Parts: sequence; structure tokens; C-alpha cells
Amino acid sequence: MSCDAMLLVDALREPATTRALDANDWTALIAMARAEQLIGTLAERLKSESVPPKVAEILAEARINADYQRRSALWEAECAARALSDYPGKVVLMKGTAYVAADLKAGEGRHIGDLDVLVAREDLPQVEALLLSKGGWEWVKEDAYDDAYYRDHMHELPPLIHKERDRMIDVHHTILPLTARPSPDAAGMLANAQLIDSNLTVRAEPVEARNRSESRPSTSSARTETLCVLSPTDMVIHCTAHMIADGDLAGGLRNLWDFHCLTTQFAESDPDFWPQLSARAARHQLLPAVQCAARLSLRLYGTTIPQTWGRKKLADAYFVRRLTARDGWGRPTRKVTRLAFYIRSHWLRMPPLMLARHLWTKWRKG
Amino acid sequence: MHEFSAQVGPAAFRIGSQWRSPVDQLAALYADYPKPEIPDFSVRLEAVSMLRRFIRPSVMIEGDYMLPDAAPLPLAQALLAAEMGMNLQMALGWRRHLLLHASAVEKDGKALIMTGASGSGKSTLSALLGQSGWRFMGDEFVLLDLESGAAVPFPRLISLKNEAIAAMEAQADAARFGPLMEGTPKGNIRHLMPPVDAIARMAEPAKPALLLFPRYGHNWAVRDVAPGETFMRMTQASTNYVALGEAGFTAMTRFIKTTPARAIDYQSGAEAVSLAEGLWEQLA
Amino acid sequence: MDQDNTENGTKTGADKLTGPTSRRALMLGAAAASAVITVRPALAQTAGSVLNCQIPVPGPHGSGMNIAADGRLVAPDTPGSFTATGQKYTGEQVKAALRGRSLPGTTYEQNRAYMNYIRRLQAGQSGFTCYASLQMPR
Amino acid sequence: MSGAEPLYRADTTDAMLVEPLDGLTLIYHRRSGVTHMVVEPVPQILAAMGEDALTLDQLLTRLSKDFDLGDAVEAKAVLAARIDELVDLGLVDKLDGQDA
Repeated sequence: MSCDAMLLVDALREPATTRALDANDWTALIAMARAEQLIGTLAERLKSESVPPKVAEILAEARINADYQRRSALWEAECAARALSDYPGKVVLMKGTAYVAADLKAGEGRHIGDLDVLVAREDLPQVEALLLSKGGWEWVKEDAYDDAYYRDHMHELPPLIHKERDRMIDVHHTILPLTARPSPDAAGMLANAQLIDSNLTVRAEPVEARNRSESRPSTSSARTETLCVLSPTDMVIHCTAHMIADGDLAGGLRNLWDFHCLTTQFAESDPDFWPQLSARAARHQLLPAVQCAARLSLRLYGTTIPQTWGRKKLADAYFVRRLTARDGWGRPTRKVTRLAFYIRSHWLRMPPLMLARHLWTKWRKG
Repeated sequence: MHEFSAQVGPAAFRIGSQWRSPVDQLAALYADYPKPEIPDFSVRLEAVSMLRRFIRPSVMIEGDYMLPDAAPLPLAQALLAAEMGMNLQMALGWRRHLLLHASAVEKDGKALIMTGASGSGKSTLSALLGQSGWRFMGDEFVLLDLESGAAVPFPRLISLKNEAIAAMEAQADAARFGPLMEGTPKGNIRHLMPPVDAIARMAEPAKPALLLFPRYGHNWAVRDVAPGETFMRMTQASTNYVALGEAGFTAMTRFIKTTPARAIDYQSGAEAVSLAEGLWEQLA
Repeated sequence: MDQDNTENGTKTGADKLTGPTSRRALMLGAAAASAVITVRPALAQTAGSVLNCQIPVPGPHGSGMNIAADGRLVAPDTPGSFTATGQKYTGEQVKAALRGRSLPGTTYEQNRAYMNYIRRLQAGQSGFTCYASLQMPR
Repeated sequence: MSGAEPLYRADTTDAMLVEPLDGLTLIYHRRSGVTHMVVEPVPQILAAMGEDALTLDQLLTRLSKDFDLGDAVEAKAVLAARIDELVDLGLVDKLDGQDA
């Protein structure tokens, strides 16, 4: 039995590697894939592989569940669109919901949790008010500290939950905490965001802020096609920011799989994709992060990346150790590595004094 | 990690435990069940902390699918923890059938399905009927085939609570009982192995023929249940109805439309058995 | 068009060629009474949201009427029936009553009649949504 | 746009599975994956709407061909409430009105 999640990485990269697996390997692979929330993705990848009957049943089940998540995510987006139909600015879907709404490969079988949207920072109060009054969302928690913390330092509103549907929405105004050292150009991302029904093109043409009452498609009033997604380069940059420059790499294998699928698909449709990604990432102060993600994606998933980006860095090995820290029971392993990345994630988010204050307040509240 | 695995109906589980004793208990109680090659679900019984593995050991339930805020149980109740862990995998992860939180017994290829709140007696009733001429199909979940609508058995260990323990001790073979666990969050619990025949025939489905909503502790009564109420109650008794989408809707409406439903109130197990058998004669 | 056909309204209502004389009255209900119950995922239904609702006995559709032992609404002078004032019971009280406790302030027989009334609630009647939400198995 | 009345249009018929069940009607809405249990007059409203975009008054006229709606003012108020409910659930779309 393999001792870490390279088993899962191999199966995703090259489905044919699963032909050599015995019953114990399969058991481990399934437990890992569930723990990393990649079981639906694995099911899509192994669709045309011949697998043991029991595995076929498990993967078919994972597809049913992925369908359910996809349906719920799109519906949630549509409900948000309806609540925000009087808001004239762009509402940009992000992460999993965006991938399925735009019908991208990264969305196939993907686990989708909360709804994430991006809006202009100055419009947050208006968007918040519409979601609360028209949409039926409410605050998850009434807590002055957390509230003030979110509003002052984070890149999103405190989370809202829908009264009836029990689903959360995160409204972002940029892609990283305001305290983080890189400052991505959120206004630029919004400007380049594209309507979902326009085919995603790398050379994003800015879409005019729509006058919703006139440009709305005649077949429906508030379907997901009135929503936007980020331009291809920005979508990849957001995926990276989320993974490398912000998080503690929890869910890292899934985020890296998103990176792999997005870059591969976009580069196939536009040979200039990588240079544009490079330029765009530099503008958002995230080029080192994007290059790091690309190297990891090459190393784990065999992504084709520009040759000049592929030079190994010493730190990459630590990222790989962290990304694959999972045993055959789906348990997290490598506690020290995990802790190091956890501290790193807080370090990246906040200046040291604020980090100390944050941890102190959290600790006091127990 | 000590390991154990068993197949219950269509679902196979493996259980990993940091202690040996729960695995030994499980192995004894699941002796009649087949061993799977590849399990559908993994459940882990883990110490709350390194220290708590030895001092006042406390069992955390972990697994492929989990709910937040699960409370740990003392090691003496590890068997219950394992059962809860397996139930949770089914409730949260199973998508191959429409899953009903219900008990069931079979006769002549037809299934009597019983559902109700905790304490309604649906589990005890299925165990009692399983000792008196019916084939026991399961006391916790009934799985409806999405294509055919047939009820597929899930005959896991019968989980007897409080007064039901003595009632069944009077009826079943003493060798088929697990240890008595006192003072669990659900009161006293003792597991009972289903009859050998129930386990041997666990791949054999049955056509749903009668749905009962039993309620323990009330005067003898039988009430009609309107299909609308039945529908609402069954959707709330199914943890995967919504996730199954259209297939779930089709299976559920077919089940409601073709299966007569009654609510029954009863004061004793014997009363409930005769009520159920009377309605079966009349309706099934 | 006869009354028995009403449930097929979705499929046939618009196609029926019915003259003004045979038009039946459409049961419109009150503007404030919801005509829709939506099925929620069983696990997402937290105890908190379940226990905050209330059920009036009887609802506005039965005000001034008595409740028979089997829960039907009957004329106030019906023998063996119980008066009811539209008293509201919380989801928690009804849930306890479903488990065998009595609704607060009721006699044994009265409690059974009231509970039978609640069980008979139909979609669109005040309290039905609350009652439906109590049907969670655990 | 001042005098424009909103138009309503039900989701297409193949977007829903409809199952009458003893006086109630179950509706499975494919796009949302949500099941609704509805009572009269909801199924009748959806049937009358068909796939057309209608104002409230047009809907009222269609319904009154098949049904006795009683007091017209009261009927319109109830209908408006039901339609709002269906819009909230996503079974009916509210379209911007057109100046006729």
C-alpha cells in the first residue's frame, strides 16, 4: 500500500496507472480521494478505465453526487442572480460554481461547497442589503469581533446563509485579504470579467456593465447567464492566490488539479495563454505564486508549462510533502509539515503584530 | 491500527481502531457476514488525544463522511461508536438507492416497512417480527432500488434499546447478543445478531407492500395517513432523497402511490405484532 | 367537470372545454396562506429552525368551530367535541406531544383531539408547514 | 416604462415533473432539483400559463375561462400573492414589463 497521496495524484494524472492496483490499493485510493474531496473528479477521470465492479459502483455513486452538487451550485447562483437583479454592477462567480457555470473541464465531477462571488468593493453595502432583504440570506453569526475583523481585514463579507436552503454565500471584493502582502488589482479583475454565455476567450474584452433591464436574454429574467466569471488569466490567478498565497494548502491537491485543468484547457485554445498569464500575474503581484503553482502542477500532474518556469526550487519539495500528506485510511499525516504550512498561511495573511493580536483574541474566546 | 471488515446488504465497511477490543467485539458479532475485498466505506475509531488512548480512553468517530460536532464516547461504548460510524456513512454517503430511515421484514417476497421517530419502536417491532415467521430485512435503513422500486435489505446488527433488551432476551438465542452497554447517550444498548437466515438472504430484495408508522406508548389505534403526509414524512426520513434528484423523486412517488400506509399506536410488542399482522392480511 | 377531476388540473385544466355554466369554483384560499411546501434536505434541517415555528389550533380556516375527537372541524354544538380558541402551540410542544406528552393546558381527551387535528392539517392551512417540519426522524 | 405591467412566465413544462397525489400535487423542478408540494390553485395557475408570458390580468382572464373565480378584485389579490410565491421559488420568472 502506498504511504501517501501520490497514489491519488498518479491516478488523476494517468488513469492507466490504476490498472496495476490491487484491492488494498483501491481501498486506499478511494479513502484518499474522499478525504481530499476529489472522489467525483477521480470518477470522471476513470470513466473509460475498466475497474473492479465494486469500484465502478463507488465511482458511479460519486458521479451522482457530483451531479447533485453541480445542480445545487448553479441553482444557488441563479437565486443570487435573482436577488441581485436590481444591482447594476457585475456579479462574478468564482471557484467551483464558476467552473461548472462556464462548463470548464475543471468543473467535471468537482466538489462544490459555498457560493463565492466577487463584486466591486464600493458596492458591498448595496449587495449585502439586497441579499438580506430580497434574497432571504441572513448572517451566520452575530459576533462583533468577527464581524469587525472581516470588514476591516478580510477580502469578503462575513458569510451569509440562506434561511430556507441552508447554503452559504461568500461575497468577496478582492481575492486576497487586505492585509496580505501582494495586492491584486481587484478592479482590473472585475473589468475583465466576462458574461458566462460568452465563450471564454483569453484575450478578454471588457464587458460593459450591463443595463440589466434591457440586455437580459428574452428567455429568462435571472438565469446564471446574467452572471460573470473571471477572464481565463484571472481565473488561474485567483485559483493560485487561493492555494499558494493564502491558504495552508488544505485541499491543495484539488486546487492544484483546478490549476492543471484550467491552464491546460486555456493554453489549448490560445497559444499565447502562458505569456499573457505571466504578464497578468505580474500586474496582480502574484507571478512568483503562479510560477510555483505551475511547477507543482508539472511535477504532480504533468502539466505542460513554459520551459523557463520549470526550474526546480528547493521549497517545491516541501509543498509536495504537504500536498500528499494523507495515508491509506484518508488520515492527515506529517503533522510538523502541516503545522508549518498553517503558520505560514497566517504569516502570509497578516503583519506579525496583527497575527499575535488575532491569535490572542481567538484564544481568549476559547 | 486494528482492522475489521464486513459486508451488510449491498454496502461493505472497514473499521480501523486504535484499540483491539472493539475489533474483537465486531468480529464476533459479524461472524456470519461475508468479508468484502474492497469496502465501500472506511470508519475509524480514534483516540481524542495520544494520552486519551490509555487514560480514560475516549473514542472519536471518524470516516469517509462525517458530521461536525460529533461527541466522543468512552471506550466501553466503542461498539456503539462503530455502529454509529457505519450508519453515518450510509446516511451521508449512500447514493445507490433511495435510503429510508426505516425497519423492514419480508414475507412471500413482499416487504412490510416501518418508520417513525426514535422511540417509536420500529426497530424492536422488526426484531420481534423477525422471530415470528418473517424474514428480518433491517432495523435502521431500507434501500429502495431506483429502477425497480424493490426494497433491498440492510440487515446490520439489531440495536436494542432499554426495555427492548429484555423483551428480545426472552425470544432470541443468548449466544447472538453483544455486550450490554449501560448509560450511553441513547440509554442502555445491546446489539443482537439478526437471524442466520436474514443474513444469508441479505441480497434478496422484496416488493414494498405496506408502510406503517408505529408509535409506542399509546392506546391501540389505527389511523389512515394521507399520501401528502406520507410523502412529507418519507422525504424527511430519507437523507439522500434530495441528492438523488429526479431519480429520487420518481422512486419516492412510486413508493407512496403503490404502498398503502397506516399509523398504528400500541402499548406492547405483542399488541403491535398482532396489529401489523392484521393490517398485512387486509392490505398487503 | 366534476370534483374528482380537480387533482388532474395540471394536465387537463387548460384543455378542458367547459362552458361558463359548468365552471367550478377555483379554491383560491387566502392571500396570506402559502400554497407551497418545499422539501428540504433531511439532514440540513437543524433542530433550531424546526422548533421555532407554531401551530394554531384551529387555524383561521376553522375559527369559531369545535374539534371532534378524530380531529375534524365540527359545529360548536357537536356532542363529544372540544372547544378551541386558536391557541398556538410551538413546534417543541407539538414534538413533545407526538412523543406522548400532552399539549400544555389540555385534558387527555382534548389533547388527542387537538393532535388529531394537527395530524390532519393539509398544505395551505396554517400550521401545516410547521407540522411537516416536525416529521424528521431524529 | 412607468405604466408597464410585469409579465410572468412559468418555467417550461419539461422543466418540471408533475405528480398529482390525492388532492395535492407534487412538482419536481429539474433545474433546482427541488420538490414542491402544492395545492389548488397552483397547478391550475401553472397549467393556464402554459409557456406564455402573461400579465396578471391576462392570467386572470385565462383562468376564468375554466374556473369561477368569484370576486374579481379579491381573486387578483390572491393570484398576485401566489405568483409572487412561485417567482420566489423560481418556478415562474418575472419579466420586465413592456409598454404596450
